[in-house]
Amino acid sequence: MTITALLFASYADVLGRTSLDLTLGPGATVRDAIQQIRALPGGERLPPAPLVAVNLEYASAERRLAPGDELAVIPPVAGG
Amino acid sequence: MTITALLFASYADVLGRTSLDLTLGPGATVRDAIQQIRALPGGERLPPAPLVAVNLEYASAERRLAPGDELAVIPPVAGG
Amino acid sequence: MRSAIVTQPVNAAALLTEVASTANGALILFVGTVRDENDGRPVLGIEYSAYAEMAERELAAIVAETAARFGTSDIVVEHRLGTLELGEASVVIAVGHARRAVAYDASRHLLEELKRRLPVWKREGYADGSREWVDPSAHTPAHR
Amino acid sequence: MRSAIVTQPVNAAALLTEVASTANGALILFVGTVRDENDGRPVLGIEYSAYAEMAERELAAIVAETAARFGTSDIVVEHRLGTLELGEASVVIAVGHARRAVAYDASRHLLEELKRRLPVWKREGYADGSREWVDPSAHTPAHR
Repeated sequence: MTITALLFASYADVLGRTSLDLTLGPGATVRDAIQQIRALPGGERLPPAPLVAVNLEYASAERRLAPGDELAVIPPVAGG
Repeated sequence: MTITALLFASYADVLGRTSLDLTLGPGATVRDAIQQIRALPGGERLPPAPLVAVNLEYASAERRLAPGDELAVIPPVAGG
Repeated sequence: MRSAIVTQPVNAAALLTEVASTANGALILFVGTVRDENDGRPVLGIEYSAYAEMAERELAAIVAETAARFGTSDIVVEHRLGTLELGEASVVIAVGHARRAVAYDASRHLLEELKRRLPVWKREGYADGSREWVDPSAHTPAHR
Repeated sequence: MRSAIVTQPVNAAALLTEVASTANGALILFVGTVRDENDGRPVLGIEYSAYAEMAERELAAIVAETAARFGTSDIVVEHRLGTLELGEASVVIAVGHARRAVAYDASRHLLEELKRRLPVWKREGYADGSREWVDPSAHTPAHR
């Protein structure tokens, strides 16, 4: 299946892009997606378990992904 | 000696006036002044030891008064 | 810093502007307003009176103490006197500080000191036509 | 209650007006502003960016949770994005409540939740021309 991953702020800087498409096997979790992203050039500068959101809501590393999901990798937030 | 006493809010209501002159002996304290005020008609409705200020500053019942002092008898405050 | 006992309506937005500074990361504005109910009784308005000369001195002292304790001179307070209608502001406190937590604490400290020390009194007017001096220190279990 | 992620300057005074009500005895306005220094480094400005769709949802959820927890629907929040100059407001929170203590607590709670949960990032620009993403969770003892 294919899912879209969004990158923001410092994570977008280190990977040189703001989004990418990932191809994952059935039953893949957020953790699997993060491993794939961290294997990309610059991806090693992401933490092993960054904050993530799936379809606009915070999600755990164990969350199973479905085709068409929007995965967002969230750097340390600094609002306010 | 003569000192001026100021009355406010509910205390002015029960005594029917906003100020009065008191004649006190030398060495008189705030407590003596309050006793005199409480002996006036309506004065019994003041507490025995109300909050007071002398010359614009909060003062204790033991504070000695001097001629020309301005004594204010302060009902429970309710600012804000 | 600045404090005043006033008889005209307080311009809360103007006080906020007074404490703004590029050294501040947080501005807190507190506005105390006349509400339509107290201890279960419908309120129509409040008359505020004061021992004005002393209230001015005491308010200035509270502001100076708060400034020293919390480390900011960006503090402005105005307390209004006279007859206020529902929704009108009786007191406005503006505080600016580098840090948000300190700004909140300073604002609240100033408000509590003001309520404890300022020689100001209020008489509420009720829907049944009666009026009463408010004594915040009195226990009124029947109305709780 | 109302919340918004905006790109234009926030009108703090207008937000205060939105939460005014004769049922409220206390209004609290919090204004977070860009200050000229962070951890000892002179700051010239801050760029705010966000995962905008999620930030809007999350901010609305925080407002709804705060309203339920503290018992008031008089809550309005706006968070700004884009390039902000020194002194400009990044976030404005307005809360109205019958009681002052609850109003303060609700305002502060909402601010802390927003800082903890809102997918918003800021990049500070410094006097030496450099820029850095701010990580409030990082320990930087050297700059304390």
